[in-house]
Amino acid sequence: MLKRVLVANRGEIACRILRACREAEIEGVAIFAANDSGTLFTELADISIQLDGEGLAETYLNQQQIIEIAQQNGCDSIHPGFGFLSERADFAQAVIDAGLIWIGPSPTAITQMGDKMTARITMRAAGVPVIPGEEVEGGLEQVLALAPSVGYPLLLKATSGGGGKGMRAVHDAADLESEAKAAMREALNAFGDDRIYIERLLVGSRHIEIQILADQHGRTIHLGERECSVQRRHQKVFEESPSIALDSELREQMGEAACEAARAVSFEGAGTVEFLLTPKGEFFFLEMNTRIQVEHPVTEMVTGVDLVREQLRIAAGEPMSCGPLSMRGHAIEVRLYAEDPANNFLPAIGKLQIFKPPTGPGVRFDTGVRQGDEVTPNYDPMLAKLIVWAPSREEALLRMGRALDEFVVLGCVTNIRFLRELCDHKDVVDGWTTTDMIDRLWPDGWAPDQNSIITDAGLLIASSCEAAGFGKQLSTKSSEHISPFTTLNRRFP
Amino acid sequence: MLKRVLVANRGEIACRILRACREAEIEGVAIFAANDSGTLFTELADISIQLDGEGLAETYLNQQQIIEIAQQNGCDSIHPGFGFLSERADFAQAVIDAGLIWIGPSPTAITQMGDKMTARITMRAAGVPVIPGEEVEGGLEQVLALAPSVGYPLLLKATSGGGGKGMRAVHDAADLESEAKAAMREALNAFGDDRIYIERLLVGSRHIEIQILADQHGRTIHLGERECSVQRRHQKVFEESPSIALDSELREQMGEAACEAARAVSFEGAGTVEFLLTPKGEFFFLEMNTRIQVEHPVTEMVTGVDLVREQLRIAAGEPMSCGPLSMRGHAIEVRLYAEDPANNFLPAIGKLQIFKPPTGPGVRFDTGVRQGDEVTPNYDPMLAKLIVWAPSREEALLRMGRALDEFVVLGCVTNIRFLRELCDHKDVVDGWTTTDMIDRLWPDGWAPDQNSIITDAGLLIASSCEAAGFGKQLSTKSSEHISPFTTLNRRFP
Amino acid sequence: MEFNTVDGVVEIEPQRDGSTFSSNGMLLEVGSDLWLEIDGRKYKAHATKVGDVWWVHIQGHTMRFELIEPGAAGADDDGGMVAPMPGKILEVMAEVGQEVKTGQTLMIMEAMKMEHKITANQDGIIQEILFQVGDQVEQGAQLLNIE
Amino acid sequence: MEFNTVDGVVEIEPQRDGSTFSSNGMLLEVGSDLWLEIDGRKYKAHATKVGDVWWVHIQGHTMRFELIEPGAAGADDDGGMVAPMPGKILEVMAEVGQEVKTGQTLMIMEAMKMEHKITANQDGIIQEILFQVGDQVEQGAQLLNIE
Repeated sequence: MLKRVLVANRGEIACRILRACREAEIEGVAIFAANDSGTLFTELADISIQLDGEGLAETYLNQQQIIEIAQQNGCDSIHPGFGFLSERADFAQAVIDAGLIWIGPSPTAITQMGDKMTARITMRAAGVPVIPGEEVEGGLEQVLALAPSVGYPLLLKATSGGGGKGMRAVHDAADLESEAKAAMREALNAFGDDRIYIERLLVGSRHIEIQILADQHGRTIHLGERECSVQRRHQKVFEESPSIALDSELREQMGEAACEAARAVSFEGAGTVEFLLTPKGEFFFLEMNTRIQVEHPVTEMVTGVDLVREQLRIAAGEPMSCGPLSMRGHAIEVRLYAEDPANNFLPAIGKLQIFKPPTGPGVRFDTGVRQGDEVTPNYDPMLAKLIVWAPSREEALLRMGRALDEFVVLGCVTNIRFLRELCDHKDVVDGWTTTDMIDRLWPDGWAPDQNSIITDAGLLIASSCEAAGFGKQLSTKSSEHISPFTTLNRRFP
Repeated sequence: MLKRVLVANRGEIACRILRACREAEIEGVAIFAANDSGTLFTELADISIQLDGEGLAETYLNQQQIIEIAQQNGCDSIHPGFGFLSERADFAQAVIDAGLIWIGPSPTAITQMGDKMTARITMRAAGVPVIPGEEVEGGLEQVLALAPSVGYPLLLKATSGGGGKGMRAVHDAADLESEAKAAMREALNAFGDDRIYIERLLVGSRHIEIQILADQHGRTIHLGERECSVQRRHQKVFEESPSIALDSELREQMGEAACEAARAVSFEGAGTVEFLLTPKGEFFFLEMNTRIQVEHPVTEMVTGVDLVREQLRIAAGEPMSCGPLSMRGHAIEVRLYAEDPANNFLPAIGKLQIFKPPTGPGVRFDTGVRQGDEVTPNYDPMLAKLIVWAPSREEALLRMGRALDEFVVLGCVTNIRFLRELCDHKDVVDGWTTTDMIDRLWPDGWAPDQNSIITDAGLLIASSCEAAGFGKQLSTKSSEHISPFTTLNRRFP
Repeated sequence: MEFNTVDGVVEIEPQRDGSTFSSNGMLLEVGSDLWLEIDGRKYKAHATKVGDVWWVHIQGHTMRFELIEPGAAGADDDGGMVAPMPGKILEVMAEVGQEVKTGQTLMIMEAMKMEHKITANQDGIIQEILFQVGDQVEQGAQLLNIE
Repeated sequence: MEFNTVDGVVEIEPQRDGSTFSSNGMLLEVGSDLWLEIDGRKYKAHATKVGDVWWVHIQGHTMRFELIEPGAAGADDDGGMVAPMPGKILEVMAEVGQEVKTGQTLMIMEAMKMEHKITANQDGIIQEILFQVGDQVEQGAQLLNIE
């Protein structure tokens, strides 16, 4: 059994892992950059160590410093969470070389899956279908040269990518060069690697991913699918399990393909194999994420498996504790982003003056923030995840709607209202969720469906509160937060 | 389908029902006494109507007023919750006579089960085993006369009772008269009926109850057991499902007995059949609660059935939606009481200056209060319920411990620390939970297991905060809350 | 500084260095939040003052410490027994002039739908009984006097 | 009272009766909490003021209204374009003296690990460009001027 885990992450997922450690009676060590001092995950840790330096490269991406902290504080293992160093094979190797347990798959498996081109080639060899496209070895010139053979619309993706960064859809040859430059620049900034590759953009497809667990005792299982088709800027916002598009036969086919993919790289731990499922029912390997996934809670709620706890078990060399796959009911997760959905989902900042998450039956709330916390531009704008479970998809959607109606966040713009409207949207209710749905439904950008009674009510509240001096002690200086109305167009192009 | 439900209750259970209504797309109407104005359940309702009058009898127990409000506001049905009017057959009848749907079993079923003596007789006739004891028709004299034939220790119970009110354990004949008087007085105050009856006190037994659902289409099913052995003052504080004491064979036997009990009174809706399970493995019918139960969430989390939603379906004449019984993992509920466990669980009051419930994986929080709310002596001191689910009992206990450690309530004394210690207590971990366990483990009363480092830390925090003027804006006038240290003995006898 | 605690009156004067306070080798940082450091580990603390009582939460423990204001009347029990919460007197089981012992039940009152015993907080003789059966009492109302 | 809203400048003067405010047939009770009454139904509201902006939550909707202080400079856009959040300038796509149209991309900045376009908020001629590629900018920093 593990004794003391260093969690090489921050925010919501660090909280998730630290809670799992506490529940497993393992000590959790948090590391935090100076600008994360006092945040929730440092509070949930048994020991919190401040990182020296500024900026990501010197702090959360600073491999040497992190390993030194682990060693100085008697840790026996490192959990990377997602993002950051979670898919860096060199870090995994350095952790192992330092005599620590790496809570994740082998560096070789990470390399094979992390480089999206190698993964494509490996999967093709293992007989798993891949999306038509081209691997690119060179730079901008080769991208420009190979694009016509893939055809439009196409997708530029960072070879070392993930999380939508460095990913660009190109619908017209005229935009190719500028989009390719932007993708390469973003990829370089995000992953230190500007290589990109080209895939056919399969319009109208669903994003289906299969959760995998594999232990050191020769067992590789899948835990059913998650559908994560509803995306904005290529980032998921609404995830569910099971998918309306899968019957048990297709689930078994895709599950078996996913296990095959995992076995092809001798995978160990928790991972996710992502597929595109076309309207015709064909599925194509997209990529494998060799780490815990943001949306893992929907699988946990439907299957009853605690994925992070199983990661800890597997890393310690214990057999996984889960029995045969048993899926029950329906789970939905929405991601709470500090962003303005009415302004092309531009990230937002501010102080969470009021932050009241919903509670009650079937509601799980995984958060990295609390009321009073400051949302800064230093990190990813995902603040928390709201997950509901109910016996059926219809009931889960209604429950999510209820929960989002109860959710109050003031002081920082969030996507709550956007998520709320999604729950009622006919296409979502009917299950016509596809990866291009947000662009399809709101080609000119989303705006809240707000009737004049609500607006009038809002104005009455604002003016009355002003007149009555309501909550005066809460207001902060004007200079702290700039008015959102004077600096940006309402519709960010 | 129902269109508009009046919820004839308050606090946590009113919130639970109103949320279920919203999720079922049914309008929820709350009624509230003046001293409940602005509380959470009035916020969750679509319509909130203030009750005229003061005191329980004029408000939440005022049948006529409640029915009039339902009629005036276009309600088609009334949900009574638990406590209050939920087991009053005359109210159920009045609701039906007013042309409204009563969300519960028939008045006849309530009468047969609500009068504990009639229930004993009915169950005996139906072949369900009952506890050795005596039904008492007369008053104090008959109690005194019949007690010797039952033998000591014995239990005095209110014939119309529930919730531990009017219930007294008598270990010695010398205490019989005073305890009988107290029980009758409490019963009169609580239920308007001072009749009590006598049962053998079965020492070392477990309290096992079976959840029942029965619809109007001839289906009566059980949803497994809950074990609610851990009680203080005869009120449950810690409930779990499944029970460590049941195997699938005993579960089926007790489940079948419970269904038999329900069928014997043509039961309809959600109900609970309570049994005592002796150390020898015999089980005896205790009583049937013809309403939703405080601890229903543990069944919901283990079986995946939404009991309140099913109540709404059944009352509307729809078939229940649940399939065959499938129990998964382990759920535990603890009740958050405003009470001082170090002072014989004496109810406490105060303002919830800080109220931070835990969140995260496997945690459900059903609350009637929010930060800033005032806990008054007007109502039951149960404020909220914390429920966890995990794949195994061991993991559930650890998760509950984690969650309770995160739970911060300041400004009103609660039983959080007592519950936290229960999770670690060897007898609880080993599953040696019996109804007399709190008295057995803490014969001289419970006191927190608090080392001197914690006390020193607390003093440093208090003195430093005082010296630094920390959080000054929060302090309230001295007269509002009386110091708990000068008025009562530390151990309330 | 003096506090009334469950273990009696305790005196404590933490050392102050800016916003950092210390005693017994523990450090407390008082900012917008409270962080306590013991043996190099930091723990989040919560505190709030209600009347004269500091409520403190640390590591799953909740404590109350009543500040004894310098110059104020001693917080020591002076024999007055007051109602812990609003309620109704159900029984009076003692008389003026009666000798009683600590822990002896003197009254029964009902509050929050439950019965509660009011017991003698010291040995002595009852000087006054201020309420009768059936009376409604306010929270903090003096019920009896023992001397 | 005047507010800047997404629909432009709106004027509203609610009627006041003690702690109750009204307009358009709606009543708002301002106590320690906010309760809005419409057609006999009551809804809980939340509000907080940050700088000049009132943030309001009612029935699942969140709105912001910027109070226009009487006598203060008009909140109307005067051609200055400022950074919506701290970040780094990645590209400058315009020159001083260039004629630009509303919506045209003038700069690209990186913030929160994503790229964001800064677009012209009016037609006009660029008077000033205050930052170069690679510069770090503070939130609220003026980036360009159009006239």
